[in-house]
Amino acid sequence: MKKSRVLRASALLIGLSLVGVACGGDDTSSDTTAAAGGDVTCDGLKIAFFGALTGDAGNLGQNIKKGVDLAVAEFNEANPGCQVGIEAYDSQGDPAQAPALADKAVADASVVGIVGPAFSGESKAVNGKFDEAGLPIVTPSATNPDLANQGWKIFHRALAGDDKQGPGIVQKITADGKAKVGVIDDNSEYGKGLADIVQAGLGAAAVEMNSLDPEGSDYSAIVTAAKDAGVDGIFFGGYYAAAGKLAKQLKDGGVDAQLYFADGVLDVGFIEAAGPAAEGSIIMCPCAPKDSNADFLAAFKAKFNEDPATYAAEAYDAATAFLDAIAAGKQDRASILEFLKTYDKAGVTKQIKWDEKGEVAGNAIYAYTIESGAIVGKPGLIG
Amino acid sequence: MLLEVRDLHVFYGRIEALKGISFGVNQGEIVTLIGANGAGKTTTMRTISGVRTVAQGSIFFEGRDITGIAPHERVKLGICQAPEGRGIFPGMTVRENLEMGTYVRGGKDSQKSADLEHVFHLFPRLKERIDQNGGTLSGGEQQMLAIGRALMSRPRLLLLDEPSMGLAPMLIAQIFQIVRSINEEGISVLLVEQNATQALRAANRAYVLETGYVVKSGSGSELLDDPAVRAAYLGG
Amino acid sequence: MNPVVRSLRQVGASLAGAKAGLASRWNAMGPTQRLSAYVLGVLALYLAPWWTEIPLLGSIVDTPGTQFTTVLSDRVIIFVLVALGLNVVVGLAGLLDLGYVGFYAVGAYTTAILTSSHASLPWLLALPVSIAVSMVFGVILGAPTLRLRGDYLAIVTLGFGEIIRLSAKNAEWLGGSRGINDIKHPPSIGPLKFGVVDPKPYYWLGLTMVFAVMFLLHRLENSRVGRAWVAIREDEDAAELMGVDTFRFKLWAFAIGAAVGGLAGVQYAGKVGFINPDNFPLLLSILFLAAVVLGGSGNMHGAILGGILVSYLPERLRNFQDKRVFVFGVALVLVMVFRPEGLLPKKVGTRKAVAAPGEGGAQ
Amino acid sequence: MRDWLLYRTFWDLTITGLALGSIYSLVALGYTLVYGVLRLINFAHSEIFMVGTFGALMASQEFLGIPMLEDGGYPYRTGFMLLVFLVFILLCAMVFSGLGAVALERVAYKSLRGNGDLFGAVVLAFLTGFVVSMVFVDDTLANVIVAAILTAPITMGYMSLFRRGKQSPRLAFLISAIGASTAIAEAMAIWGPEKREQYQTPRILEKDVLFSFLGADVRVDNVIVIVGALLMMVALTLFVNKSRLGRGVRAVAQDAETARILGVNVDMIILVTFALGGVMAGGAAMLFTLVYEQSRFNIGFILGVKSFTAAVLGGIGNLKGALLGGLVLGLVENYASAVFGGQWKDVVAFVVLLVVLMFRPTGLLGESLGRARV
Repeated sequence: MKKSRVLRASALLIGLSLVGVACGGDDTSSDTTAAAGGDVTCDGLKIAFFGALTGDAGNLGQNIKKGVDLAVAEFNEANPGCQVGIEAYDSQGDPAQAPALADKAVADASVVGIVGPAFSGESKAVNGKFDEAGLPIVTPSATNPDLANQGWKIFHRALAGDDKQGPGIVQKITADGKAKVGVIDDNSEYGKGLADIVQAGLGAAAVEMNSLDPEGSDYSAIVTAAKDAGVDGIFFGGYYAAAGKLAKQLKDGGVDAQLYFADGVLDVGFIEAAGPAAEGSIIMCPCAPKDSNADFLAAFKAKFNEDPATYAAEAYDAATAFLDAIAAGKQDRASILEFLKTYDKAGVTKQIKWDEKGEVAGNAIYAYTIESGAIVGKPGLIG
Repeated sequence: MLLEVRDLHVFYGRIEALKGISFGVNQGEIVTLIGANGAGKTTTMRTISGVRTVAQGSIFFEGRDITGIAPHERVKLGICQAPEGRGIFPGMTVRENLEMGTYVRGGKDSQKSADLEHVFHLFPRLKERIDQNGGTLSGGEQQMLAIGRALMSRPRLLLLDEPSMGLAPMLIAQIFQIVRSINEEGISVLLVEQNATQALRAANRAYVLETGYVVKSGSGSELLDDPAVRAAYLGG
Repeated sequence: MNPVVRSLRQVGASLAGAKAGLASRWNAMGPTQRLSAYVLGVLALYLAPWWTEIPLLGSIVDTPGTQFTTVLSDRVIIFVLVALGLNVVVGLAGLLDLGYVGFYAVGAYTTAILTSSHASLPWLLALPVSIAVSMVFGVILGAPTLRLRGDYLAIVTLGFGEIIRLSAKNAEWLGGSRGINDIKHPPSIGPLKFGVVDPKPYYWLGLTMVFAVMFLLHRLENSRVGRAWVAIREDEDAAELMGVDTFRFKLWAFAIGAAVGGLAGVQYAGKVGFINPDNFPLLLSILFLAAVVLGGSGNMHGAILGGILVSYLPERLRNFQDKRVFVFGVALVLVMVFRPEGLLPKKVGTRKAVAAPGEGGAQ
Repeated sequence: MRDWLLYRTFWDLTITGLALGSIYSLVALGYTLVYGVLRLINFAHSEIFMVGTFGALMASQEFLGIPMLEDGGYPYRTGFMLLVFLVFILLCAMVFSGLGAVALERVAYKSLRGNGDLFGAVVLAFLTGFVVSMVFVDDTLANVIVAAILTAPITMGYMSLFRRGKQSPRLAFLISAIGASTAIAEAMAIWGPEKREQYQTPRILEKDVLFSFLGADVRVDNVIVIVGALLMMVALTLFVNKSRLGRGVRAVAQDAETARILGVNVDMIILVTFALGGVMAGGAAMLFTLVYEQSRFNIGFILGVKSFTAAVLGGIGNLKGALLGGLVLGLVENYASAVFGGQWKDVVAFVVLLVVLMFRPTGLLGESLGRARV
């Protein structure tokens, strides 16, 4: 009697878990069916997206994933004999979650290249693993300068790092003739790093105004300080949500200084958050304006029925580099990594060619501004 | 019978505090429950007020089964208690404490002030302390306040739990005097006491509780003369 | 009775039956049999990285999208260690700590400072220092605040955890928001390589730490100290009246809890090699507390179960994507409504509930 | 250290600090009320505030149809219409938060007091059905349908599983609160109108400088927030002290058992307490959106922690303490931001809390609802 109960209970538990496995197991979009014909043949290769798809930073990851999706879809259409799959590793941008995902990617031999990791924090936590496993990565968005100096052979990025972006911003602010510039950051690795570079670059023209809490709501102490200092320009290193709140509160508080931001603010979310206070703000970005490549813009619109958002084009270039390697007959991580070393091609955003540290050759910094509630790319580029 | 308790069983966790007690209070009577600490007196009172759940048995009030109804419904029916340790709200003034007695009734202000006057007539000391916080009163005053508060609800049955506890002998006599005069106004009283002599003198009838059972009952004077009761509760 | 009620009852009955069956079989075993059962169980745990290879079991335990072994080494073992430590504070001594992540952070940061950013000691040397530093922090927080009661202590500990995180974020000396990387790994022993890619050695090391901590805490629980803690939890005033030096024992609970939390931090830092302040958010403190209470606060095995569930389930439920946190929240409410003492409640009556008079205070 | 900035901008900082502090105070009232009556940290109170900000959003955008932008400017209201709009949005936010708080108490707490009722069982049953069906289908509509079908039978099961008359340990309440808080915030992030994104509420009034005070500009919204919060607190104090239900709240806070003996329906009073706290949080939410014009699914978390800190700082369970604690916290944060920089303001705030509790272990004004005459 007792024995049968034990059996029944365990059978029930196992049954329940099996149902869970059967019904939820397959959530990746890998599709590796090989079809006959075409120029290139390959079997069961995948490139992976690594970054946040859900969670607070999910939007950015979704942009990147779309760029990868587009590149792979175009490749698969052109090469019926080589259908490349996509694996998505959703880290939620959290360095604590990233290692278990990275190990999974490393263990999956069919993954031959990674577009990502999307953020600098998670990059530090897992790039060492990819390096040891020889799994090549091209990040479309992690701009922390340190990343290129870790000696990782597998590291590449598809855009300029903050050590290029920072001076670009300084150049722009100086060119605009601002004499007293408040420098604010959000105390994040990205924002503070950039703000420090900008502050150092501006020298005597900079007024240090410390950090704000991006999750907080009230920035009146900073507004008061800006008013008191009588600044004619303000640079904020951080992301768009906080930038929007800050811009609005500065405007309401009667501060009329010219606002400068960096790539983390290049999102319509900034305009939504700031409202009319966003007008005239200047946003610098190492990313190309969306209309800089008409073909890409048209293809993206056709596939997703929307404009490409920040980093979608960089992700497209990153994925394209891997796909070109596959097209060249490279079928494993080592030869793809080797291929990237000599890669030199005009991407949709810039010339994609890496130096030995993995920094990309084309490192133009672009200036955007907000006009009538829309982001407008300025033709006068710096860089 | 005004209140009838039949075969009441009540538990505290796993401990059975009342093991099947039965008793009753007739209209106009003073009935007292006496017994040592832990005999179940206070449990009985709380169960009648409805703040302890009944495991078995039933409680009737004016012939109606009230075993399962909520405490505030019982107050509406006319059962009100001045709890053990007085249960004064320390952060409320004497007036506010008294007005808590009319909580269920709501009541018009004119009625309320008439009731207040009545209580002040019984307990003139409370009138002097009317704006003082309950927590600052002396023990005797707090006891008066607790009784006065219960009276504010215009009860038909007044439950008094240890009204003499911790009071000086002179005050005790005064309290019992007041209990009698309340009774004379037509309010029935169920009185729980450790001070058995005074209680038995005041009561029409009495029950002796021992570890969850009723072991003896009779009129107040009968039990006063009972040698066993004298030995156990009246100090020989 | 409707079918759902009936099947709920049946599941309950089968589970109870299974429990009773196991218990009776356990009781029927001789000492050698029991010992071999223990050994087999421990062995099975050390072999956990290969569970995914077993046909049926594998498909049940494997985590979709993440490496099962890394989940074990980076999440589960860490959470179990933390839950064991926090259980001393919350479950045994009854002190509500909402800032436990602070000690975890102190352990991790001390290791990071000593092996990477300000010195280059080997990990093995950083280990005892980090534990000691965490303990000191436990005393630093405990000494001024343990006189506060219940919920006041909760908010103060919460504040303490935040002060530690924000200080790490703002102090350049601690790496600021950039964090600290290149933290040394534990030394490789023979074939056991503590490298970057293979998580198995870290899991084994962590599991060994769990057993060691369990052994020490078990000894402590059944000692004079353990009885004093329980007395404090049950009724602090009574314990004080009986001569238990409540302050001293509360401080001990805090220090020991902090030490175990610090140990978890050391293990984490040594494994991942990179930490930054965002690894130690306030939310993690709350998750730790949820683990202890969910499993059964006051019961070591309950705390372990809670630690496993809170760290493993989100990974197992990855196919819920961004709904898993919602599921977790609902599950917390449901468990508390129907099992308010946790999944494995502390045993009542098997241990003396209060210390004998005078016992606790004796020097 | 930039103490010169503090001297130079002292009054500016004071006014904005008081405005922020008023919002802390209103939210702190909810913690304090519930703590006073139940001795429970209502961890999910922060989400009640969040729900209120969504109420304000719904009111202004959906019901009143105020657009976000008109030709790069805002469609301001003035005079009587402004007043009508403000009151309507306030009422909406209060209703959202108030109902949210009442539902929260009946689902997540009441059954833990050994008093589980049908409403709680139905909601829990629905959630169970919903979560279980999520294992099988990843489609919200299908989940809702399955959950709705399963609700009746599971409800019956849950009703029979409720531990009637058994009070749960205090920690269980805290964890249930944490679970409810997580579930509410995540539900808003998954199914809410703006998902996980920050969203804006439309601007209703022009944020003119009303007058200058010792060199500090005082804006209209600052004044509305400070005055509005004070009015709400006065109304609450009057209610608690003068009304019959309010007196019931105080009685239960001081001695629940005696209150029951005197005929106070304690469950009813607990519900009233949650409703009061919710209404205050709704008011805070409306004022918050008026000043900051934004919210997010997780907005409650930080604000909740701050407000709870404020409640403890002032003396939890004490209504005046909540007011004082909130204002002190708002000022301390602003001054600290000026002197040490925004990155240190939370550290300073918690250090102040620590120091205060060391010298006054029950907060600035001491504990308890009513004990010190509210």
